[in-house]
Formats: sequence, C-alpha cells, structure tokens
Amino acid sequence: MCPVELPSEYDQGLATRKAVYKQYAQAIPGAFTIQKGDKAPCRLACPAGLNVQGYVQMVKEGKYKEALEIIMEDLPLPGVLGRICPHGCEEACRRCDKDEPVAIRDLKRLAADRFDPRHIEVRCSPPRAERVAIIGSGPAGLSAAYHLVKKGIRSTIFEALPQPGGMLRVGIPEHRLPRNILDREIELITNLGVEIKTNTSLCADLTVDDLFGKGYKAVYLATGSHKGIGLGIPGEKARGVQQGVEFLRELNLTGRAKVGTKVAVIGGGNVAIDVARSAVRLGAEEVTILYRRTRAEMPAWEEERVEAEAEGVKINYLSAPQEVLVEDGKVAALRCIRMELGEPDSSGRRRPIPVPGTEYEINADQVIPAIGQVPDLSALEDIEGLSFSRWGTVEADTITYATGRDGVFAGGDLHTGPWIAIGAVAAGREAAESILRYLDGRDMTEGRRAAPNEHPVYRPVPDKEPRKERGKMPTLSPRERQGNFNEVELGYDEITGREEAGRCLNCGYCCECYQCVAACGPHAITLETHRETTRKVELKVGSVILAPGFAVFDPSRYKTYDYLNRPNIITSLEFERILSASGPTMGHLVRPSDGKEPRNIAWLQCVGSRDVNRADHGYCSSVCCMYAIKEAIISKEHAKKELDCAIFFMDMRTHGKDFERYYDTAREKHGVRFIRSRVHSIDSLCDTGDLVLKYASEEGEVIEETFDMVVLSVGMETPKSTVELAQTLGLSLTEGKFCATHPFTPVSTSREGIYVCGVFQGPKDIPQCVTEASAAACAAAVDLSSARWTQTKSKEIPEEVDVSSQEPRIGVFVCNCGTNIGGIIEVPSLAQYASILPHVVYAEQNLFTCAQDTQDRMKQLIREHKLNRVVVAACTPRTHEPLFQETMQACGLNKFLFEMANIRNQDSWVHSGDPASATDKAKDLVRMAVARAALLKPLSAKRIPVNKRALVVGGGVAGMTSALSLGDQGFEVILVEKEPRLGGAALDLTHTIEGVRIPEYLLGLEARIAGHEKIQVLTESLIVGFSGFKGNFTTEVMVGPGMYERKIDHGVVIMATGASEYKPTEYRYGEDRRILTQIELGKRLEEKGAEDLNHVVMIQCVGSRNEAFPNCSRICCQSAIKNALHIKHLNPETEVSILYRDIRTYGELEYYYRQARREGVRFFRFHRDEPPQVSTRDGGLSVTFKDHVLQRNLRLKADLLVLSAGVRPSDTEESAAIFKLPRNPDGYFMEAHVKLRPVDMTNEGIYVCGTAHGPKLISEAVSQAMAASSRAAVFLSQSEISLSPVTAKVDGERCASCLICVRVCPYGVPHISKEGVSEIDEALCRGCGICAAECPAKAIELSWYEDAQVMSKVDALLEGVL
Amino acid sequence: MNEEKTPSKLEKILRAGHLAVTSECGPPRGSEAGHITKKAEMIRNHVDAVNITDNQTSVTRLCSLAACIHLKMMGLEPVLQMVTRDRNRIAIQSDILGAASFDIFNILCLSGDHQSFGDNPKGQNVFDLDSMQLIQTVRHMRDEGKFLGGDSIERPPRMFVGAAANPFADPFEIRVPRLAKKIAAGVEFIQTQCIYNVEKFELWLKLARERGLTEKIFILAGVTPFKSVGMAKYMKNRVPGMDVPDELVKRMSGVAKEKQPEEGLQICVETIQRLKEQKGVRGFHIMAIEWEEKVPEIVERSGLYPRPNVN
Amino acid sequence: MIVAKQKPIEEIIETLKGYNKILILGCNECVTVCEAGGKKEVAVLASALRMYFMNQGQEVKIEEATLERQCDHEYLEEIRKTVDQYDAVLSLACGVGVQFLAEKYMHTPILPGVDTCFMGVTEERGVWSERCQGCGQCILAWTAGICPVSRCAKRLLNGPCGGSSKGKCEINKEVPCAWQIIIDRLNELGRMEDYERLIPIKDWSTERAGGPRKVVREDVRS
Amino acid sequence: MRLQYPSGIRIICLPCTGKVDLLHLLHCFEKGADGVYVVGCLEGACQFNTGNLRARKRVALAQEILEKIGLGGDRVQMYNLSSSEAPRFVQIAEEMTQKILKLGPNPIKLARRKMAA
Repeated sequence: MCPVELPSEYDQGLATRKAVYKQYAQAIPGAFTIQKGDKAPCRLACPAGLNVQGYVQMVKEGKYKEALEIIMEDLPLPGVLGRICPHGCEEACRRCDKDEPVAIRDLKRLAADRFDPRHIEVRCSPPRAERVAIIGSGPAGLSAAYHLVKKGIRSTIFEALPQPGGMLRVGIPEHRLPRNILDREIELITNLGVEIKTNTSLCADLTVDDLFGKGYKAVYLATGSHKGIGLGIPGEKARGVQQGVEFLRELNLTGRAKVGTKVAVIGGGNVAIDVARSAVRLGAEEVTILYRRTRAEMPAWEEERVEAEAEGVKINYLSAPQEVLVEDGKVAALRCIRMELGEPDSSGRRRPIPVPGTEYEINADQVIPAIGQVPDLSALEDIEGLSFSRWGTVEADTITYATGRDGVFAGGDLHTGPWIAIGAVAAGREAAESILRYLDGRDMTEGRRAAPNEHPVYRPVPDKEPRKERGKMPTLSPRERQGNFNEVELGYDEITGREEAGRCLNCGYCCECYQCVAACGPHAITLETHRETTRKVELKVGSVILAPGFAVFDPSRYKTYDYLNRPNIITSLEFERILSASGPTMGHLVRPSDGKEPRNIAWLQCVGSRDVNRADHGYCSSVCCMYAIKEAIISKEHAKKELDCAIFFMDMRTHGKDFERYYDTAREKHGVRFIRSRVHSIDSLCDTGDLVLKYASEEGEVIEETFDMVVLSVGMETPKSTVELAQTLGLSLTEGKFCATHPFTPVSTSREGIYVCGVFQGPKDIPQCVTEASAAACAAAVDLSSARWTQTKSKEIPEEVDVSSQEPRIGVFVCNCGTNIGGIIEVPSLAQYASILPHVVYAEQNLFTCAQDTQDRMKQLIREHKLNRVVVAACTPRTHEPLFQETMQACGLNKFLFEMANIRNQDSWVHSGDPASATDKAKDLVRMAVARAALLKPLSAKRIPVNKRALVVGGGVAGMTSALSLGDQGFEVILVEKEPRLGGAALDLTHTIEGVRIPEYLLGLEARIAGHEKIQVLTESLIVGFSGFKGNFTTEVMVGPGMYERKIDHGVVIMATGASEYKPTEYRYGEDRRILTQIELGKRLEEKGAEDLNHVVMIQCVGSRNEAFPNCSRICCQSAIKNALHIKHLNPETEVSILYRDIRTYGELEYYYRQARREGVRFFRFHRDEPPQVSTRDGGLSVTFKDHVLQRNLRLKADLLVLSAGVRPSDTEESAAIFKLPRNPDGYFMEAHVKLRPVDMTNEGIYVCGTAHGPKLISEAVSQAMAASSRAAVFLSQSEISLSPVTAKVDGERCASCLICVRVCPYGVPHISKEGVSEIDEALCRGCGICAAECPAKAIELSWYEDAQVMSKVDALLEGVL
Repeated sequence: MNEEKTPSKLEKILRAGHLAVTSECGPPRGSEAGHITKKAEMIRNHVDAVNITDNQTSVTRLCSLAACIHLKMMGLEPVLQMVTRDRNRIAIQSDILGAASFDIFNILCLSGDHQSFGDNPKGQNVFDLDSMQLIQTVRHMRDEGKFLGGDSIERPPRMFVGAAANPFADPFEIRVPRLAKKIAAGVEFIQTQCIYNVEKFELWLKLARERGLTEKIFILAGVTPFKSVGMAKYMKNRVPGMDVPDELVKRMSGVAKEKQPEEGLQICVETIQRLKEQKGVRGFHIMAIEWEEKVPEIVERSGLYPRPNVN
Repeated sequence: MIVAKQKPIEEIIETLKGYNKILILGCNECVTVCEAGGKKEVAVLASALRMYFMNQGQEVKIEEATLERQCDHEYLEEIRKTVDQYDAVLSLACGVGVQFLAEKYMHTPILPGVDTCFMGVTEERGVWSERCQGCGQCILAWTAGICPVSRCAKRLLNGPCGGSSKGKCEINKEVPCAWQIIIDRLNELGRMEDYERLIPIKDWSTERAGGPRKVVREDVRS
Repeated sequence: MRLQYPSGIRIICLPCTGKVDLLHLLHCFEKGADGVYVVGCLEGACQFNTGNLRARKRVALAQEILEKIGLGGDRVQMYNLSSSEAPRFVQIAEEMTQKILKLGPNPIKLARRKMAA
C-alpha cells in the first residue's frame, strides 16, 4: 500500500523498498518500521501546512480520492487552490537543486479534476448547539466555517456581496478560476451545514453586538482587503481611472466591465496582470503594464506574466506614472518617468528611484491602478475592543487570531493585509481551532506555538537521482483565448500528472498518507504508531558496550573512477547484493547498466584503504582481499557461461585461519586471475558500458584490458556519527578513527566500564567481530557478575496432565494470517474439513492465531474441550511453534503433543496464483498434521545440574586470561599447564609492536592468578583422560612432578593449548649461529642490542604458505617489522632488508609498515617458486634473490639472517585424541562454526581460544580468551540444563547389538551396554536420527519422529490413492 | 647321499655327481599323443629326464600320467608331475601306483596353481593334501610300503621324489625354512622356479648351504629362455612368484625384435654358466615353454653336452 | 557370525511365483548384524515385493515377521499358529534357519531370501570377510592364530605356495596371503620355529567330508 | 521470497535427511506416491556431519529397488541446497514435477485401477 518507493539500503540501492519496510527478510526484530524524516519542506512552506508529499504520492498512485482526503484535512477548496495558489511549496521543493520543482499545485488540481471533492466524505464531529457568525465568505471565512463544522460547530457566513467567495470570486478573473469550480467547492462546504447569507454586510443594522445578541457565541471577522490604494498622483480622479480590484469585481460579478482602447495598468502584482489580461479579453487594443522595478522584482507569478505577454500585454519595467493627463475630465494619456534601482528598502527589494529627465507619455484612455489594497474598515471601526494597525488592518493574535474583543476573532486579508488565499485558509482553520477552545473555555494558545526546526532531517537527494523534466501544463493557445474568459490552463492529463508526481523525492520518507493504517488488519499500525517519535530514555547501566560498526568507503570521492556516473562500476557491497539469492537480481549475475551477464569482472583492491593521498585511509581494511576472492569464486559459480575474474591487488592479505588455502583454491582450481598492480585509470567505452582498465604489469609493461564490470573493493571507515559518539563518551580514538584500546585489554576503551567490539575497535572480519563481541560481553560480565540473575524473571509452568491413557482429542486451529492465508485459501471450509478428521473434537479459524487474544482463547478451548493434542495450521514452526507450545504448557499439556501445518509458507504464499490447488493442498497438510498429532506422545526433557567449575587447558596468555575472566565472574577454575611455569610461548617475547613490554605483563597475570581465590593452578601436569558430557565432565590429570593422578569434575573446558614458533629446516637454519628466527632475534636485541649490526636480512614466510603448510602464519609480517623498527631505533645505521611475498600488516598494523619504509627498512619481494638462496661460503653470510622490479638477481650481505618462522600448534594432536576434538589439516582446533561460533567447539561445553585455534597476536588471543570465557560463563551460569527429549531411544529387546548405531553416529554416542544392547545417552544424543534410519533390527526410534509418526503423514496424505 | 633308493636314471646321474639336465613338456589339449612324442624326440639326447606337467595353470590337458607312459614307451625318462589340487588322497595313491606300474621312477610333488587361473574357474578344488604331505605320502608308500591307511602295498612304488622351490616368492625369509621343511618331509631333489634374478637365487642358495640343506638334496636350477621382450615383461608382471630384474627387460628391449630370441637364449646360457659354478647347484631344469626345439642348443652352448651315460 | 547377502530381488520374485500369501521371516541374529535379513531388510523386501506384485496386477499378500533366531525350536514355534495361513515362507535367515524352518513346517514351502556365505567378521560397516570354515579340528595353535584352511585359497597347511607375492594371494591382488600373515605373526611372536613343524596330513572327516556333522554334549543334554 | 512453485508437492519435515529411512521412501511409493525427493543440506554442510551423505546412498538404493520392481528408479531423487537458495528450491520443485509428469503416475495406481475394473 505504501506509495513511497525508496532505495533499499540492504540492496545497496540496487532495488527499492517502501517507507514502511523490514530491513531484510531475516532482520531481527522481524517487525516492520516506518521511516520518517521531518515534515517535508513543501509542507513547511505551505502556510496551511498541507501534507503535500502525501497527496502527491497519492496522485502518483492514481488515488485521487485519497489525495483529496489528505488535502481536505486542511483545505476545503482543492480545485480552487489547485489553480490559483502561488505555491510557495514549489520554491521549497528540494528538486530545485536537481532540476525543477514538482508541479505541486497542478497535481492538487489534477486530484480535484479527477474526483469531485463534493463526494469526499468529510468526517465531522456531532453537531453542537453553539453557532458562530462569520463575516465574509472569502477563503478565510469559508475555511473557518469548514473547520468549525468539522469540529461540530455550525456557522453562518454573512457576505456583503451578492455571491459568496470573496476575493476568489471577485478578485480573480474566470480564465484563471472558472466559476463552477468555486461554486462546487463552496457547495461542499454548505453541504456540511454551513449557512451563507449573501448581500448581508456588517453595518449599523447588523453589528457584532447584534450578532452576539442573536445568540451567536463567537464572531469571526474575515472581510478581506477589497479597497484599492490610490496612486496619489494628479489626475487620479478623472473618468477612466478605475481601481484594479473594482474593475475586476465589476467584471466578475456582472461578466462585463468597461474597458478602454488603450489601457494602462499600474502595478506589478497578480492583480495588475489579471486586470491586464482581462482587459485584453474585453477587447482593449493596447494594454500596457507599468512597473517601477525590473522583471526580477516583479511579485506577479512568472507564468502569469509570460501568459500576459503572450496575449499581447506590454510591460514597461522601471516606469512609474507621474500624472494622469486628463482631457474633458477623461483620461487622455499617462505621463510616466523612468526609474532606476537604488539601495534596498525595508522589504529587501531595491528601492526604485526616478531618473530625472526621463519623463515620457503613453497614450491611454483607461488607467487602472493595481498597486495594492487595504481592508475596508468602515463597518468595523466601531466595534468595541477592536484595534487597528497603522496599515489599516485589524489587530489579532498571530496564533489564536483573537482580537481585543472577547469572542471576536479576525483573519485573512483583513488581518494581514492583502495576501494569498492559502494564507487565509490557514488563518480560518486556526481561528476555528481557537473558537472551539474559546467555546470550551480552554486555553487557546496551549501547544500551538511550534518551535521551528533548525536542522530538519530529510531524505538526502540521491547522488544518482536522474534529471527529469517537469510536466508541461497544457494551455489554450493565445488565439483561442481571444475574446473569452475560458480557462487557459487545461490541467494535466493522468499520465503526465502521475509521472509528474513521481518526480517527488519523498523528502520526509513516509508521506503520511496513512494508507498503511487502513491496510493493517490487526491495527498494529495506527495514527498513534505514526506519531511515535524518537524518545529519550534514561537507562541505568553498569557497563556499556559499543558495537556501532562501520561505514563502507564512498568511492565517489575518487575522480578517476567516476563511480557515480558509471553504472558498471560498483562497490563490493553492491556486488554482494547482486550475488545474493535474495538480492535485487535473485542471485542472477548481471550488470546494472543493461542486465547483461558479464563475461569478465575486475576487482580493484584497496579502494579507500592503504593510501593517504586522496582523502582516504592509511590503514588496511583487513577484509577486502578475502571478500574479493570469495566474490570472484561465487561469481564463477553463478555465471552461466565462462566468466573471467581478475583481482588487481598490492599485497594479497589472506592472513585469516585457512584463508590462504582458499586463495590457493581460487587461483589454482577456479582460475581466478590475481594481478599485482594498482590500476591507474578506468575509461568507459561509450554505448556499451564496458570499461577499459589501464595498468602496469609486474614487469612494468602497460596493459589495457576491457571488462564488463568493475568491482571496487571498498574499505571500512568509522562513520562521522560514531566519531561524534566517541566524543560524547569521551573516548580516545586512533589515527584511523577507531576506538583506541591497549594491546592487553583489547576491548576496553579509554574510559572505564565502556567496552568496544567489532570494526569500531579496528578493521576486522566477521569471526573476529563475533569473538570480540563475546569478549566485550565478558568484560562487562566481570564488572557486573554480582548482579547476575538479579533482574530476570522466570516463568511458572503448571504441572503436566497425564494424557497417556486418553484417546487423542485433537483441537485444530486454522489461521487466516490476516489475508496471508485467508486471502488465498478458503479457510472456513478448511476449518470445517478439519473438524471431521479422525480424533478431531474441535476446529476453528482465527484471524491471527498467534495473537494474544487467540492464545487466551486457545487456553480456554483446550480446557473446555479437554483437548490433549493441538494442531495449528498457520505459518512456520520455526517462528511460532514455541509460542503455541507455551500456551499448551500453560494448560498442563506436554508441549510435544503439538503439530503445525505450514499452510502459509508452504502453501498460500507459494501457490497464490492457484487458490483452488492451494486449498486442496492445505487440506492435505492439515490431514497429515492431524494424523501425526494423534500418534504423538508426551516427552519430557531431562534436567541435569551443571557443575560450575571450568577446566582451562594451557597456561599461556590465552589460558591465563580465560581463567582470570571466569574466576573474576565467580566461577571456580582449574588451570592446567604442562610446563613448570605459566606464560606459554609469550615467555619468549619481549614487547609488542606497539612497544608494550610483555615480560612484565606476564608477571602481572601470574601474580593475579596466584592470588586468585577461585583459580587453582596445576603446573607440570598432563591430561590423560576425559569423559562425560556438557555440564558434567571428568578429566584425569597426572600432576607433576610426583605424577600423582587427579580426577577433576567440571562443567566446561577451555582449550588454550597454544602454539609455538616453527623450527625451520630451510635456509641453512641451525648450520650457522648468525641465522636466527624472529623470536631469537627479539631476545638477541634485548640482550646485545644492535650496535654491532651493519646488515640484517629477514626472510618471510618460512614454514608458511608452502606445500607442507599452506596457510599464512598471520603474525610474522608484523614480527619482522617490529624487530626491524627495533633495530632501526637501536642503531639507525643498520641496513635492514625484508624479503617477503606479501606484506600482511592488516588493520592499523599498516602504519608500522609505512613507518618502517619511512625509516629506511628495505622491502624486496620474492616469488614462492624462487626462494632466496643463503650462502655461508668463506665465512660470509649472504642472501641472493631475484628482484621483481629490477628483474635480476640481487645479493645482500648479512650480519644476521632472520627467518620469519611460522607458527605451529602445540600438542593439539594428543589433546584432540583425548577430548575427541576436530582439527584442521594444519593441526589447529576447529571451531563449531567459523563465523557464528568462533570459540565454541562442536562438542558442547568445550571452547577454544588463543593460538590453539590459529596463529594470532597477543591482543587477539586475549580477546578470544575472554570470548571463550564469556561463552563458558553463559553455560556455567545456568544451574541446570534441560536436554532436548528429541533423542534416539533403543528398544533393548529388539537390539541385535550389531554396532551399526555405534558406527554411524556422527558424535560417537551409542555404545553397547553391559547388558549387551545399544545404549544411547540422551545427554549426548543430538537427535539427528541417523542411527534410527540405519538400524537393521529397527530397534531405534527417534522421539517425536518415530517411524509410525512420520509414516502416518504419508499414509494420511496418500489415503485413498490406491 | 650316495645311496641309491630307486632305479631312476635321474637319481643315478645326480648321485654320480654329474650336473643333471631336465626339461619339461606340456601335454596337449587333446588326445593326440604325437604332440608330446614329437617334443620329446627333439630333446631326447640332450636331457636326462623330462617333466610332464599336470594340468599346468589349471588348464585341462591330457593327463600327466598318460603322457609319462608315452615317454616311457619311447625310452625316455619321465618325471611325473602331480598336483594336489585335483585329487584327493585316494586318487593320488592310486595314480602313483599306476605310474609305478609303468616303472615311472620320478615324481615331482606340487600343490598346483589355483583353479581360478584356468579354464574351469568355477570348479571345486581338492587340496586334500598339500605338496609337503604329497612328498610324505610318496615316501611313505615307497619306504614303508604302505598306503596312508596303513595297509601294505604289494610292489610299492619306487620313485625318486622331487618338489619345486621358488626362491623368489614372498615372504623371502621362509624360502629356506620351507626348503628345510620339504626336506624334512622327505624330498630328494628340487627343481626351482625360473631364475632370472641370479643374485637373489645365490643368496637363497647361500642360506640353504649354511643350513647344510644343499648336502641333503639335489637342487636343479630352473631356467627359461625369453623368446621376446614381451615374454620378459609378461613374466615380470603377470606370473605370480616370478622375479625378473629390470635390467633383463631392458637388455631384451635393447635389441631388435628379430634378435630378441637369440638374446633370450644368450641370457639363459649365461645364467646356466654362472650357476654351474655355484656350490649346491646339482643340475638344471630347462623349461623352454613352447620352445622345446631350442633346448638342445641351450644344453650345448652351456657346455652340458653330451649327457653322461649312467646305465 | 554367519555372513549372508541378500539375493537379487529378481531371483526372489522368481521363487515366489504362484504363491499368493507369503510371510517374510527375518532373524534377529547374524543376518541382522550383517544387514541381510533383520527386521529392516524384511520390511524393505516386503515393501518392494508388495509394490512389485501390485504393479503386476497380482493380489499377493505379503506379511512380515522377524524372529529372535531361526536356529532354535523355541523361536520357530512362535509362528506355528500362523504359518498355515501362508502359501510360502521366505526366510531371510541363513541356510541354517531356512532348513530348520523347513524341517519344522512340513506343509509350507520355505524359501531362502539370502545367500549364506561364510562365517566371518565385520571388517568395517559394509565389509565382511571370512575367517572360519568349521573344519572341526582347529590348527590355529600352530599357525599363529591365522587359519590357512579358511584363508588360503588352496588350504595349504605347510606354508605358502609359490604364488604368494608381496603379501598377496595369487588369485587376487586384493586378497592377503594367509601364510604371509601367519609368517608375520610368527615373526612378531618370535615363534618362527613353529613354521618348520610339519603339519601332518589333515583329518578332513571332521569337515564336510565326514558328512553332516553333529555335536553332542551329553553333560548338558537333557 | 514467496516464489511460486508447482502445487503438487507436500513437504514432510525431518530433523536431518540422515533420518530418512529407505523404508520411508519405499513406503511412499507403496502408498501410491508418484515421486519422492529428499532435500538435504549441501554436501559438506550437513548439520549432523554426514546425514545427507547417508541419505544419498539410501536414495540410490531406493532407485535401484524401484527400477528392479518396475516402478522406475527416477521417481526418487536426492537434492542438496542451502536454506538461502529459494530460487534453487523452486527450480528443483519444477524439475522434479517435470520429471514425474514425464514418467507418468505411479504404475501401481494404474495396475490397481485395472484390477478393480
């Protein structure tokens, strides 16, 4: 229903969404929101505050009636104002920035042209007894009467003239406003019960007091400004001089007016133009307008002026009349003088100054001044309490329009002086409100003084918004206008009009047309909903976690790409949407410009990252290399034809766990091309949309290649709003505007109690974000551990009724789901059908079964009909099953006596085109569900107490951190370390790249652990046995040095067994004491410094990224740079050369890489297949390698050769065997889900952290350790766990103890018991049912999916087929 | 070792300290006796005894005993090959008596290839006895003059008892113990599998010598000339228990096709000449498969001609 | 365990021709374990046969039952009351069960649904191999616990034939040479001298050569 | 996404395709189903590690049996897809429907009808 189409942010603007929308299908919460900005500028610009956006959108939709309803909320004269309104709104239109404003007024007219406003049902309150007198039937008076009657207050309008309408009738010639339009709209007002008395003016016989005396409870004065202002020049009294308003009044009341042959009209407003154009129509031969300023200052509408000139009116600018030359008391000519513009006057316009000596005359037999009007106060002067301004207007409160006289209000031109009709309409409306309050005795001002909004929030004008021409209003040709007053503007036809309405930018997002309110069946969206605004809520919290995320870099900042104007250059995020099955192309890989399937795609890496020249960022965004590879592979998979994918990069940074393997696969298996080059220009091939990339190959050759699409691998940045948030919170930021943290407290911000996670902490990928999120939760939980469970509520569940001996009594509830189901499927007949199925004792349909009142009803019905099984035919059990089960539990029914038939997702939604089949299918689904329900048995979940002790395996940084994190939350921890001392691999490290000392850090951790009352440390200990299940594990440990055996009972395990530096076999390591590893170098620098070193050469990727160990060790690049910088600081003279394959200083580590280059560290790249050669010949150590830039071999002398040896997991093989944990081919423990569960193992109750999971920095290990503790604490904090009863059960009688279940179980749960039959521990069973399907004796059943239960559905479905 | 036990000519030659030469003929797949007599005729002057195979590779042929009789009637010295695959202990004893009735004095006790290689792969096999037990059986009948069942035999068979040995089969470590086991069972002479890997054979022989086995029995080294490189390859890859070193295949393929037969003969001759010098080798068993006509040439070129006369 | 494999369904269909009411009778022992004739296989076969006959337009009633064992009277008795209702019983037990059934129920045709193969082990799920031929006179004590009778293609009792190659039997490269295993184990056990012990000519009368065998234990016999 | 797919399909949900018994598959046909297909997670992405691989083997066996007894092995199929692949789901539904339309109704149905007649 929503008419507002906005670009979908989720689809990166490649598809649209409505203003009322759900972010994306899987969004949580899954509810719809209405996006609103401030009131659109057009609406604000309208004196009457008409909901312009709203009715424009309705016109766009062709809903003219609805458009009128919106207009007539405020304005009873849509057709009139649709013609004569000066449309200040259009000046405010933000389309002006792009091209031309939306033709708002004409659209209003279109609505009124297409639907008779008299047929709009105006909602009026019940009539009240009071009556109000309104003096004057102009727009102010009519508006006041209209709004009064809507409020239930009837009124009588007293009109001095013979016809109602005021200036609308007598001030505007018919060629602009046909009479029948005005009549029609006055009629709609009188239809509501407003009485108009014409030829009745306020005078001595009818005073205000008389009116009060007659019982009118209030009087509204709206007599307008009908008295023309004189020119104040000689000859003005001559015959042939007539005020413009009088001229028009005469013409409009009688259809005739005397007109001269040569008419001079004085003035520059619309009245002057109206007069002039009327004069032409009445037969004047020559009509000249004199205006004293220039065209630019002219107040008349531009289009009116243009039309006037088209009709033959002459306009003399910078001319003012000086004297009417009179002959025989009759006008003969007009003497004028030329003017020039001087300083601006009080109105801001430049003041016209006569230029002496430029007098001239024009021939004229009629002079019509139209330089302004004032109210005729003659009948008002005597009213007691009324006061008047020096401009001859009535003074009234600008908000309430109350005058000095109690009960008397004034408005319109009478109050403002001559102004626009819509202003008068607004005044009338406001007066009506005041009168209502006056009659009620309420405060008239309260809540009406709206503070102006200084910083309105509007939908930004999209960069890519195309220019669209404003719709042309058809008009009568000048010839057709001659001699008649036929309306000149003919109004839009529907097509033009709706197209024109489509130009609206929807500045306010939601247009408040309230179509959604009408459409929302369950009344979730109401006018109140629409009024909801941002609320300020004050929360008392003990800790704050910041996870504000990031923004993608906007590549339109780069001129070279011209991203905005080339549709086939898209960002990686846009590309993601194109690849997505739920995206704008449903996963069909096509390019935006022409929907063609691309033959080749280029990715450009580091867009907005690793560069500081072009308002971009110096850091590396960490994720782009990997996502580009992923996108390339997926593209190739999606492409129907051969697709070439080329990735242009500087360094390929696939440093994450198992990422290098992925990179290798992309290159070797999928044939993705990787080109090490920064592309310097992209040219468009005109017409085709293809793109030509120019780049230099590694060998320096310039190559041109054409691509169908270019994907910019845009980086991450902290959005301005987040920077502001940080300022508000007083947090320090890094150089890259990420939240500053300390390497050892990676989720703590600079302010105590505030924690950070995700990309705001630094660029990172999803696994790390998720890890860090848990870490931040851990940090907060440590602070708040004393408050655990203090603010939670638990639910009371009544005791279960035993139904095992009862016959099934099934209740079926069929949901209409609003119209989701009911609109397609014949729900009533379905419910009827259900009621006659076997065992069904009750069936009904509901509008929304999930609604709270239906749930209450369901409870009542369960009790009333003694139901013991419930079937709900509705949507997916995934979302609603728990709700219905809760209802059953509330009635004492076991929740497994429930069955759902998904007649929405599996039926009405997917067969909406075939309602008959859908209904048939629904019957099948219900019959199947009922059949199964009859066979369901109650199942009870076993509850098992949780042993609240944790076992942490490994006493390195990760192990110590997780022990402390758990201990600090009050959980008992046993920390097992195989060495005599805690510290692990970090004992060999000196400082981090940031320069923070590690030994002191370790001492601190050790001391805290030693003093911790909850933590027990077992050093020199070896784990030898492990058994049990989550919450109840037993581990056997041999505790040294005495080797006594200890059995530890605990609820969870954290694996932190760590990793160590690889001992190289390459590059003559071990043969020469000058060849070291990075760790050895670190120690050497600490002990001996670098004074004696002239040349140091480092080789990267030793023992990593090779055949034997394909993955990247992640930390070696930064180790090398850390040590290189250390050397440079100790001895700036030392020449340090780093031989590398890709430098992988991800995130803000990139700064150190930059710093190293700046400080003279030399970087040389070598190829995997051409590793450097090390020579120790003649006692001199040297390294030879092929330089890729120079394309020749270089030889470097070295005092020290430092090998950046990779990382190897420690002891995971043995632990994996004992704990039965999966490992990846490199030997690292494998997490349950790389992204979603990065610290959980698949074995429940076991968590992993630190380098046992994969190579990582200390700060990353700390995060992960905290994350593991957090996950463990979530589990430990429950006093008992309830196990799913959907487990496999063995019938021991039937069991042939064949061991097949033992062999097929993916989790090794079944075993043969002492009794010789299979036994399946329900605590360990995960309910997949594989054993049940394989059992050759059919001795195993999976509860809730017993064969009979499953087959009952088949039988029910196929009933009667044979 | 000098005491003669049978009237066997082969035994006589061996006990006399001569290098014995035997060869073999496969019976035809039909009842035409001419096939076998023709072959025998070709070699009669160059060998001391002729083995008649017993349905070798499980392909059904004219029976070994009948062929032996034909040879005997030609005045040749047959060696009756007998496999345990096809006969139970009754048939075996009966056939031995049958052979003995024709004064066939040599028997070679074998288990026989598995029937799945032959023309009746779906048939049943018997293996009531294994080769060792066959040796025992013949010796029992000859030396004790009794049937296995214990009854006395009227005119017990007088047979020189031989068996096969394959120095190349796996596992190598039991090749010598297995020889010892056959000796313990009562074997008197051994004909080995075709020797191509001379080093390995020599190693086997050395180990046998070390256990003193070569003193207890007569070992006849088996040789087979390659007719072509194809045959060399076939023997190397397809025949179980055959050890053909790569050098030999290379050597064969190093000469032109028409010269390959000559090269094959040359290798065979070289092998014999080398083994003649080995202590413990007491003769040669030349198996010129479907190439009997070349046996005389091999014998001559190896310096084993003329054959001694021991009668 | 006795290892059996299912007969091809075509063959079963052939044997069932002409019968209109059939009981498929499984056995919850060996054939269940080797996934040839347990309750599951009974159900699968029954379902397939029902469909076959329906598709043939024949009214054939097929029912299912699975006994604990088909090699014991007491279990076989369980169908005594119902067996007469059937035109035939298709037993998915091993040959033992089929016969025992046949002996018991004289008037009902008893048909085999599996091919009984051997006594063997489950090497892994889905792979069974032979270990024993029930020769009635075990020599495993002298052959390092590996049986040459059941595992040597020639049942050689005194060592491998010349066809043993790289530990495999001459009949098939996939089949391990039993004697290789024996030798390896003897080596491992340090009892190579056992090899040179001549195993005497075997008394095959305790195997099938002696006709149907019988074991009688008077002490437990009632 | 509410993509439309042929309406002749009824879904029976199980916790894992590893729970799909060969008997279940046969049972459907015995009761007169024209076609059955098993939709599991992508291979390598089974929530229970290997359930879908086992299901695949069972489907293969069901095909073999159906073929042998003359119902046609193609009536039963196994597909793998992830939960985010709605268009693929539709594609499979259409493919299967087409396949079954081509194979015609379960021949047992026809045989039964003939017998009744």
